[in-house]
Amino acid sequence: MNPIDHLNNQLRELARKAFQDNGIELLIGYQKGEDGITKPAIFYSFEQVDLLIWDQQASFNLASLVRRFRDKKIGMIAQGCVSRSLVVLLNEGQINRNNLFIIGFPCQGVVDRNQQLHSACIDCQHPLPVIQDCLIEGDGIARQSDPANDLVIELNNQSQSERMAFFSQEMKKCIRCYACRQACPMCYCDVCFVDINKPLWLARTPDQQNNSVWNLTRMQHLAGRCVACGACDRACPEGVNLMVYLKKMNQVVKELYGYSAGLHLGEKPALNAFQPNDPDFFWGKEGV
Amino acid sequence: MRNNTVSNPYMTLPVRIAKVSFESEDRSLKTLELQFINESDRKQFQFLPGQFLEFSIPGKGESPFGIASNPSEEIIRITVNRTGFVTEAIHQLEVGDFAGIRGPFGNTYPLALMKQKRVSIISGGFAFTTLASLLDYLLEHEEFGITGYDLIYGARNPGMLLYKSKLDQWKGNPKIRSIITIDKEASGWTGTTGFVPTVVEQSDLQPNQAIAVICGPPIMIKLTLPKLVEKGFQTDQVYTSLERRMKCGIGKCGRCNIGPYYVCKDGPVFSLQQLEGLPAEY
Amino acid sequence: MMRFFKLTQQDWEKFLQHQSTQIAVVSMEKSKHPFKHILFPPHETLFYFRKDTHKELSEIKENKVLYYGLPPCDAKTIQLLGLNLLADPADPYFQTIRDNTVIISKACDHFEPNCFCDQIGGSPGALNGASAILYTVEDGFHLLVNHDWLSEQLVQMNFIPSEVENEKADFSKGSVPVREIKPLPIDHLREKGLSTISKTALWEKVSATCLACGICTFLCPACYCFDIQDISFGRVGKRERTYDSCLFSIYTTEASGHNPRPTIKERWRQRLLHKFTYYPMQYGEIGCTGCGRCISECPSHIDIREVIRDAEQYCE
Amino acid sequence: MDEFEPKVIGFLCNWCSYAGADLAGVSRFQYPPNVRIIRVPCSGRMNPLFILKALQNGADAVLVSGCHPGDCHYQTGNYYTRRRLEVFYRMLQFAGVPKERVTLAWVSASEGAQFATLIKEVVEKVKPLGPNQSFSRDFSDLEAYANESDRSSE
Repeated sequence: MNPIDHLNNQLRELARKAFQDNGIELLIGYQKGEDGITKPAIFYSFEQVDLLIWDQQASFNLASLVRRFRDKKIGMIAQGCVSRSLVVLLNEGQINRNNLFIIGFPCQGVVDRNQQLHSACIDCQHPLPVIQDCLIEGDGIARQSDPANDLVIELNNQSQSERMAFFSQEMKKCIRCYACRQACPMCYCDVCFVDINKPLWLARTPDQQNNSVWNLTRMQHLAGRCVACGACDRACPEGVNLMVYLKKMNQVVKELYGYSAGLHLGEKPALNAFQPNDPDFFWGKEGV
Repeated sequence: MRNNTVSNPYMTLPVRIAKVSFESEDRSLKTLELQFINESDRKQFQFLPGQFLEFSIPGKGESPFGIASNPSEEIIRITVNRTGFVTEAIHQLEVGDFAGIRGPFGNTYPLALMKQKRVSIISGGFAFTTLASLLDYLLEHEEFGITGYDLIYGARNPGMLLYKSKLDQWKGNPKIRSIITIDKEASGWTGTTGFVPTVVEQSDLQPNQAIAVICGPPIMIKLTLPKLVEKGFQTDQVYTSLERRMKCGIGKCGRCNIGPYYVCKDGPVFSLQQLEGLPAEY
Repeated sequence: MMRFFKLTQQDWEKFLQHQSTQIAVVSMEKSKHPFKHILFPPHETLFYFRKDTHKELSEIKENKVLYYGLPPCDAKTIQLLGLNLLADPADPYFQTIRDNTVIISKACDHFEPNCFCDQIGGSPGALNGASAILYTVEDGFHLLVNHDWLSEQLVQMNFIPSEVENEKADFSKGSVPVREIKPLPIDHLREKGLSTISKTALWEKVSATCLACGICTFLCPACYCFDIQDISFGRVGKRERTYDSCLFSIYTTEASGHNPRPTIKERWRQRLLHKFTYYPMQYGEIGCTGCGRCISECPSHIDIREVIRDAEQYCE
Repeated sequence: MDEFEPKVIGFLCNWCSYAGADLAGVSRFQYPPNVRIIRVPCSGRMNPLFILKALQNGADAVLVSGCHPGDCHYQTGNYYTRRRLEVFYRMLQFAGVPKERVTLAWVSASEGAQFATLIKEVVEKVKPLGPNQSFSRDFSDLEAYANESDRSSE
């Protein structure tokens, strides 16, 4: 049997068990759409679980749906990045662990809009779930070197104006549909700063300067919380290269504060904590 | 390239603030009287009770307001509740300041239907604005032959009642049976107390040959409607003026859409009959 | 008056060549970005103002442009947006662009996986409000023209027109694809859509995985909702409009904080019914061209065809 | 042509840096008049959005200054700022904003002289870069309108 089919059989079996034995009210997973695309779906009963599926097309991070069902007993299938997202949400008090039944499974990576293995998955460090209630054993995707990391290094070595040129070119593409925000499990604010008009932080004009502010601020809000699942990058209809900036940001947080988001329950996000002897920046210091 | 100032419905008519006064004691409501800079604009700006205008402060934005003045008055009166970004800016305006208005937009109260009928006006809070205009207008135009008026108007406390001098004036009018109510007992208040729905329930409003116009916060409307139905009012006898977030005022920007209607263009006045079966998105 | 021209490849090129000496000629093809972005730009200055003198200045540029090669579903934009934006009072910005736009669409030769124009009563070879449509035939093109200025231009170049009564007239439409496929039950929604308003179960189902981003509405050729904002710069400023989406919570939230459509359920109901029930009630046409962009670009792959079929079950 | 005079926005914490700036003034230390000061209750109040907004609206440089680590009036405010702004600073540079445009420094209430030096150095550093064009919003159409309407009303 093909390993993906085998995995799906195991997932369905565990999901059925969760409905029977663990009393979940609904299961968040994926199913096939009419056109054969794998899409997120909510399963409300034991019988519906027959449609449950996971494959490399499942580019959506299921953790972004959890909050809207948080007063119910939820079952969900989770690989590495989804479980890490859940850890962050749990750490931030957004969901209740007791209401959550996690079926963990090893991830083989998901594809982007061009059907290529997504940048976030190529060098995924944690394809196995970090929290789970039951686990399908197996090996996750093997870590490879990711061209996006090379781009980070390349940009690091470029001049300021070259970096600005690249950034501007990416920001020009953005249409401000906020799919990145909505697809991100960590962007759960009830009212986002762009939706506030008193004061009006940001004009809604989708031009390069305003888009830059939007994307930089969103990234800043994710610093130390981003689990590098890449859902925003895959959701972007315009193909804005968000991954290279998020990778850089995660590298910065890791380098400065030795922190990776979503690995441990009970941890504070990097920017919500401090050490008195944190590296002290001072003006004039060489950055980047 | 063409410069179509005249036909462009997004451009504003310049006005000057002629008078500003606080309407409520908590200073959240301010009444502005607006004077057109160009005489011709006033002639062009012909409205009837129920219509609204878009008040614009350049650099801040626009907000819709029901017109509270009698159409025959020279000035245009609006009452502004300080809630958001634009209304905050409007509250800072002083006499002599300039602003822009667009309009008049929307439909009017069903004036033709009111002929030879009894008009029952039920209102709560600061939604009273266009109803004051209606009452003024009908009193002035005797040809409508209104057989009588009921005025039920409630506010949180006596300090929150709008247009107090007018209320006193109407009290003395034998054609108007007015019940002014406040939510809770307050010192110095000798009138009725209680919420509008309760007052309506206890009143003797008659559905025969009557049109009821009801305006107020959503919760008040929701609770008052069943009381009117109990009293025998039909859905085509009850009219309400809806409020929605609006931008363009001319049925283009889409946000005030309720079913097949745009509140700004096909409304804001709807009969209950029209609203039946549509999403209760107001 | 509709006219029909037979053109060879050379004729067509000659025609484009000739036009480009007079007006801007832009080649288009089916892409992720709808033609709407040209007719009704993502951000547009309404007018400039001064804060001190309260003068306002609106400049609407009239540049005649010919666009050719876009698919018929994209050409339909001009018709669908016009229903709303040109209703009295007409939107002067859209009107100017529309009046100065000549569209020669090109009949599609195949269906993309998410195309469904033929399932909602359209056709990949329909004129759909374009000035003309180009059909590829063996020995060149057949051009159906429904635009006086364009006809004149062609006649001036000595192309021989034959007059036709309507789009269905008899001439070769080349390889316009036809497929056996069940039409979508849009008539149910058109007639009985209002009966689904109270069906919470339906809206819960369709919106369960919706993220409430704006991709589908921003890329939809028939969506026109916009927001107006002021941009200040010292003593001057401009009033500008940008796209808005009924799926955003801020779209209907009032200053008081009250939101008439508080959850994704209501917003999805608005999106679906506005296109398939309210729009036909108001203007007689559904607000959908069947281009399939909302399906292929949706991050959670919500398929509006499935949603329409689901909604049919709830029509009474 | 006149020398380019950069506009600098300084966000100063109420308890240390603002007092430091005050001391610089009282002690009559000379520093360039290019800086416009905005007082914040604590450097912990600094939202990175403030910096972006300043740059977007045409500031040529932004200075953020607060109490020395350990000296925060609210005990820990500046520790959080330190982390927050360090990450933000690096992301800004990665996006191509010249590092001279954003400066973060600790100035205590007694460091009037240091404050004056700081401002001098910020202004000197940013002068060679010229006006902030890459990150400020494009108001050219509005500027043109302002000038044109000025002329026509004369």
